Amino acid sequence: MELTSSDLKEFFKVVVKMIEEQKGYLCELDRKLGDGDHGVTMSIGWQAINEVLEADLIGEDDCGKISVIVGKTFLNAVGSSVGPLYATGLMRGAKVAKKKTVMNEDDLAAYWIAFARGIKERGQAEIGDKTMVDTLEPFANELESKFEKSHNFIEAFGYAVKAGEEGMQSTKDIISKKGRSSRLGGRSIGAQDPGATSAYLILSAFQQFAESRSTQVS
Amino acid sequence: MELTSSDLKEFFKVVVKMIEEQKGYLCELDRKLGDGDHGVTMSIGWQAINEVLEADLIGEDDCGKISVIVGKTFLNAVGSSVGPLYATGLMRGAKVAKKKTVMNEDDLAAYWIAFARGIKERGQAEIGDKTMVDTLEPFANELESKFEKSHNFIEAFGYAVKAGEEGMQSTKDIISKKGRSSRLGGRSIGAQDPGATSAYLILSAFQQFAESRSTQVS
Amino acid sequence: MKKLINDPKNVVEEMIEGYVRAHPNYIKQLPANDRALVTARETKEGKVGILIGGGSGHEPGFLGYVGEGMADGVAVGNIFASPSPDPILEVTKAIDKGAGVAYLYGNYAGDVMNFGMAAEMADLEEDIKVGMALASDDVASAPKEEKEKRRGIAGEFFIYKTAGAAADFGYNLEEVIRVAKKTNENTRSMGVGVSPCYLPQTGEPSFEIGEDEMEIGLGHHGEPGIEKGKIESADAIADRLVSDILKDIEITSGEEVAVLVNGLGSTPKMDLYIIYRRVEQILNEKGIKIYKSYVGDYITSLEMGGCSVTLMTLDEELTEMIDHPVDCPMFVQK
Amino acid sequence: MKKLINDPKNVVEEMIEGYVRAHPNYIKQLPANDRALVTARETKEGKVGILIGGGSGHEPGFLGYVGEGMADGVAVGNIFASPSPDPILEVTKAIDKGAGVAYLYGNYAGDVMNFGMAAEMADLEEDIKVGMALASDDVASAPKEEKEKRRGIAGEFFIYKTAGAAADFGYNLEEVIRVAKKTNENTRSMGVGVSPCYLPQTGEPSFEIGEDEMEIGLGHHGEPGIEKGKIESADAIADRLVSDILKDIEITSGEEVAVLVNGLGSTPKMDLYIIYRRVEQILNEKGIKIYKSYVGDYITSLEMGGCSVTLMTLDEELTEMIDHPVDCPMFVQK
Ligand SMILES: Nc1ncnc2c1ncn2[C@@H]1O[C@H](COP(=O)(O)OP(=O)(O)O)[C@@H](O)[C@H]1O
Ligand SMILES: Nc1ncnc2c1ncn2[C@@H]1O[C@H](COP(=O)(O)OP(=O)(O)O)[C@@H](O)[C@H]1O
Ligand SMILES: [Mg+2]
Ligand SMILES: [Mg+2]
Ligand SMILES: [Mg+2]
Ligand SMILES: [Mg+2]
Repeated sequence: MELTSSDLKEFFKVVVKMIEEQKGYLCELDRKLGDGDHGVTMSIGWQAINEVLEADLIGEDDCGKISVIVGKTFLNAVGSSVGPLYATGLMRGAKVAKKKTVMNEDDLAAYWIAFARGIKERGQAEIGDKTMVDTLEPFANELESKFEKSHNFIEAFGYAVKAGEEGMQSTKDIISKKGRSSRLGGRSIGAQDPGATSAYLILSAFQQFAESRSTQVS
Repeated sequence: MELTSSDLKEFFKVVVKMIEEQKGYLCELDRKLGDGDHGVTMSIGWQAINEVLEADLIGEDDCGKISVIVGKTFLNAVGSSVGPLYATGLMRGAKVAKKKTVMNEDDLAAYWIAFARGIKERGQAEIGDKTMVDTLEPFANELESKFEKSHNFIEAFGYAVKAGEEGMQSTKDIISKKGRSSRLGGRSIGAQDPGATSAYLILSAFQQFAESRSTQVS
Repeated sequence: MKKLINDPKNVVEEMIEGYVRAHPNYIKQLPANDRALVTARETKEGKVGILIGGGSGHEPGFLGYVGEGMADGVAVGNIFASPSPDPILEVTKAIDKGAGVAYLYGNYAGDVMNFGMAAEMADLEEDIKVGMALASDDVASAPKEEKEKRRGIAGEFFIYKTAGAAADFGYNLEEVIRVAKKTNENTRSMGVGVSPCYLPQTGEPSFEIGEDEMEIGLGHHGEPGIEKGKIESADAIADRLVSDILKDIEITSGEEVAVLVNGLGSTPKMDLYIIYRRVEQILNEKGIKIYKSYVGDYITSLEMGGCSVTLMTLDEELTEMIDHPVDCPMFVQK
Repeated sequence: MKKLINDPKNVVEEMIEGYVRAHPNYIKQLPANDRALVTARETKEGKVGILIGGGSGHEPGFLGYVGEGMADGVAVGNIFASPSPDPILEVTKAIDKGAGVAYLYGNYAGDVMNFGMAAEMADLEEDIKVGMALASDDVASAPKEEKEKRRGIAGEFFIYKTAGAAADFGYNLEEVIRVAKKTNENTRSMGVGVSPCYLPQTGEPSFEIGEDEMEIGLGHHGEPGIEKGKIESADAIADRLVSDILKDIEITSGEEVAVLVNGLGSTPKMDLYIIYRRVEQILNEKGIKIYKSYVGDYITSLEMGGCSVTLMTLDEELTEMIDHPVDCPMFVQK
C-alpha cells in the first residue's frame, strides 16, 4: 500500500474527530491519576491542527512538511506534557517523510517507529513507568520485527497495535513512575494511564485508516 | 404576684434554654430575609448571659443591677442589630427595677413597657416596618391599657402577648422597611420577621414563667 | 460546608489571634478588649484617627486594612454582625491623638446603632470628637432617591483609601469626613452572587440558589438581591452591572474613574479578570478613562461565589488620595 | 460549577487581556506571542532576567508575580498545562539584557520538557545563556531520598522572591541560580485539599472527595495525595502538616524561618489565619523563630478548597532577599 500527502492529511482529520469523541473518556482517566485534563489538552491540540489542515496545509503535498507543521501546531497549542511528546514524535516521523509526496510501506513503518522512539527519547521514560511509552515501545518493537520478516505493512502494523494495546492495558497494574501520577504510589494501581490510552487510540485509528485505504486500492 | 431577684434570674435561664431550642428556626427565618444569623446571634448573647448568671450574678439581688448586667452582657457579646436593641430594652427595664429585690405587679408592667418602648426608641422603627417593633409596640400598648383597667398583671400580660403575636404574624404580609431585609422590597412578602419572632418568644416565655409562678404562689 | 476551623464558636477569636501573631509589626490587640485592634506603629500625634469596623467574614475587610495610609484601628464583630460599642470605644480612646476620630463603616442597621452608641459615649465619657461617614454604594439596595438607605459593599474600600490618605495629609476631622463622604457620593457598586457562603455555626448556606442561577444585586451577607435569573456569560453580567451603575450616576466621556472588581471569596482571579476585561471595554467605548484598577478579593463574604463592580469618579483631590501609598498586612500599595 | 466566564475555550486569552489592561504600567504582552508577558518597566541592562511560568489557574501564580523585585517575564500555559517552548523563548529574548535568563518553575514532567526545549533553543538559536532552578518543595510527593522527584507547590513563591531579589542585587546568572536552588533546598511544603476545582472545559471536579473527607498531600492540580481521611479540626490539620514537614527537614531551636500559609482558592482568609495560629504555636513551642509570615492566596488551583503550609529556613543572605521590596500587580511588599 501507499499513502499520499492527502491521505496523510485525511488521517490527521480522522484523529481530530476521534479525539473529540474520546475527550471525556481521556479526562476521566486523567482525573484518577493526574489533573483531569488529558482529553481537554488533546482536543485543544487537535483542534488547532484541524485549523492548519484547513488553511496553511491545503496546498501542501510534502508529507514531511505536513508532519512538522502538525507537530509544531500541536506543541504551541498545548504545551503540557503531551505537547513536547507527541510533537517530537511527529517531527521525528517528519524526518522520514521529508520531501515525500507519497509514502510506501517502508516509509510508513519507519515513520511510526521514529514516532514512537522519538517520544520515548523526549520523555526519558522506560517501560513500566506507567506512561504512553508502555503503549509505544512494545508497538515499535513489534512493528520493527514483524515488518522485517513479512514486509507486509498492514499485517505488521496490526500485530504492533495489538502489542501496544496490551502495553496500554498493563498500565492498569503498575505503579506510576513518571509524570503527575508518579506521586500516587500504590494508589495508582487499577487506573489505566491516559497518555498510554491516547497513544493507543491514535495507532488504532491509523490501523483502521490504513486498512480501509489498502482494501480500496486492492 | 411578685417576682424576686432569683425569679428574675431564673426567668433569664428559661430564655437561655428557649433560645437554644429556637436557634435553628430563627436562623431559618433570617435566611429568607437577611443574613441568616439571627438565631446564632441570639444564642451567642444568651449563652454569654448564662455565664454571668452563673458567676458574677450569683449573689446579686438587685433586680435593676441584674437587668443592667444582663443587657450589657448581651450587647458586648453580640453587637449586631439586636445587641443595641435588646440591651436598650433590658437597660430601660433596669431603671424601673433599680434597687428592688422584689418586683410587684406594677413594677412588672412598667418593666415590660419600658423594655418594649426602649427598643422602639433605639431602632427608630415604626409599626409596619417589619421589625421586632411590630411585636413590641402592640404588646406594650395592650399591656398598658389592659393593666390600667384590671390591675391584674397576669391577665393583662396574656392579652399583651396575644397582641404581640398578632403583630409578629402581620410581618408576614408587609414589605420590610428597616434593617437588612428592607432591600428586598416585594420579595419580603410572605416571610415572618426573625426579630419580631424572637421578641414574641421572649414575651411568651415570660408569660408562661409568670403564670407558673403565680399558680405556685396562690 | 468544609471549613478549616476548630470550634465554630471560636472562629473570630482564633482568626484574630492568628492575624496578630502573623503581623506583629503591623497590628496589636488592646488589653481592654480583644476585639479592639490598633496599628502597632502608633498613630501620629495630631493626626485624625481612622477607625473602621464591622462584622467578621469579610476579610481582608476590615482588619486587613489597618496600617500606614489607611486605618489606625478596627473594631471586629462576630461573623456578619456589627461589633458592640465597647471595642469601638476602646479603639477610639487608643487612636485619638487630639484631633478626633473618624468612624468609617457600612450602612447597616446594626452598625449604625453600635457605632452611634460608641460615638455618644466617646463624646460624653471621653470627650473625644467623633465624625462619621457611612458607605452606601450598593445601587441594588434602594432606589436612587433614597441613596442614604443603601447598604455599603465593596465601595467601602475606596472610602478607607481616600479618608486614610486625607488623615495622613494632615486634614482635620471635618475635612477627613468631607473626603469620605465625597468618596461615597462618587462611588457606586453592583454585585452578583452565584453561590452562597456558610455560617460556621449553622453550616447552612447563606442563601438558596439553583444550580444554574445567579442573583443580581445580592448583598455582602447573602441578603437577597433584586433579581434571580439563569446564570449568564461574564460579558453579559459585566454589561448588566456596569449599565445599572451608569444609570445611577452619570459619568461623561473624558471623566476619570477608579475601578474595583471585587471577588466575594471563592471566585478565582481568572474570572475576576475576565469580568474586568469587559468592564474596561465598556468604559473605553464610552470614553471614560480608567485611572487605576483594583482586581481581587477586597471585601469578601467568607466563601461566597460572585463579584461586584465598583466605579468611583475622581477629581484632583481624590486622585491624589488614591495614589497615596499604603502598607497594611492585607493590602499594600507603593 | 458556576464560573464567571464566556466561552471556556477563551478563558486564558480573556484573563490575560483583562490583566494586561488592568495593569498597563506593570505588564505587557509581546507582539510575537500573546502568552508571553513581560514587565512594562523594562528589565535593567546587565541584570539577570527572571523568567517564571507554568499552567494557568494558579493565579496570582504566575503572571501576578511579574514586577519590580520579582520576575521580568512569564510564559502562560493553558489551564494546569505547561506553556509550550514558543512563549518561553519569546520572553527569554525580550528580557535577556546580556546577563542571561533564569528559568524558575515547578517540577512537573510537562514543564521540564517545555522549558528544557526552550532553553536549548535559546542557547542554539539565540545564543542566550539560560539557567534553571526547579521548585520541588512538596514533601508529600516523593520520599526524602528522591527530593528531585518532588513536585513544586506554594514554595515556588519563595524561589521567585529570593531569586528576584538576587537578580536585583546584581548577582550573575550562576549566583541567582545558586540562590534559587538554596531556597528550594531550604523550603518544604505540605498541603491539604477539602474540595475540588472544576476545569472550565469539562465542568468536572478535579478530584473526588466525600462530604466529610479531606485529602492530605493533595497536589496543586488535584493530583491525589498520600492519604484520604475524615476532615479534622484546623489544629489537627496544622499539626499534621507541620509535623510532616519537620520530619523531612530538621529545624533546630533558635533557627529562623519564613512561613507561608497558602490558600488554594476558595478557603477564606479566616480559615487560613486559624491554621496560621496553630502553626505559630507549634514553631513557638519548638523555639523556631518566625522572621516573616505570608498568609493568603499565593498560588491557587482555581476554586479548590484547602491550604498548604510552607516553611523556609533562613540564613543571612536569604533574609535579606526576603526583605527586598516587591511591586507586582498581585503582590506588593514594602
Ligand atoms: N516523561 C514522560 N514520558 C512519557 N510520557 C509521559 C511523561 N510524562 C507524562 N507522560 C504522559 O502524559 C500523560 C499526561 O498528559 P496530560 O494530562 O495531557 O498532561 P499533564 O500531565 O501536563 O496534565 C500521562 O498519562 C503520560 O502517559
Ligand atoms: N432599626 C430597627 N428597629 C427595630 N428592629 C430592628 C431594626 N433593625 C433590625 N431590627 C431587627 O433585627 C432583626 C435582625 O437581627 P439579626 O439578624 O440578629 O441582626 P443583623 O441584621 O445584624 O444580622 C430583624 O429581624 C429586625 O426585627
Ligand atoms: Mg493531565
Ligand atoms: Mg441577621
Ligand atoms: Mg448579621
Ligand atoms: Mg495538566
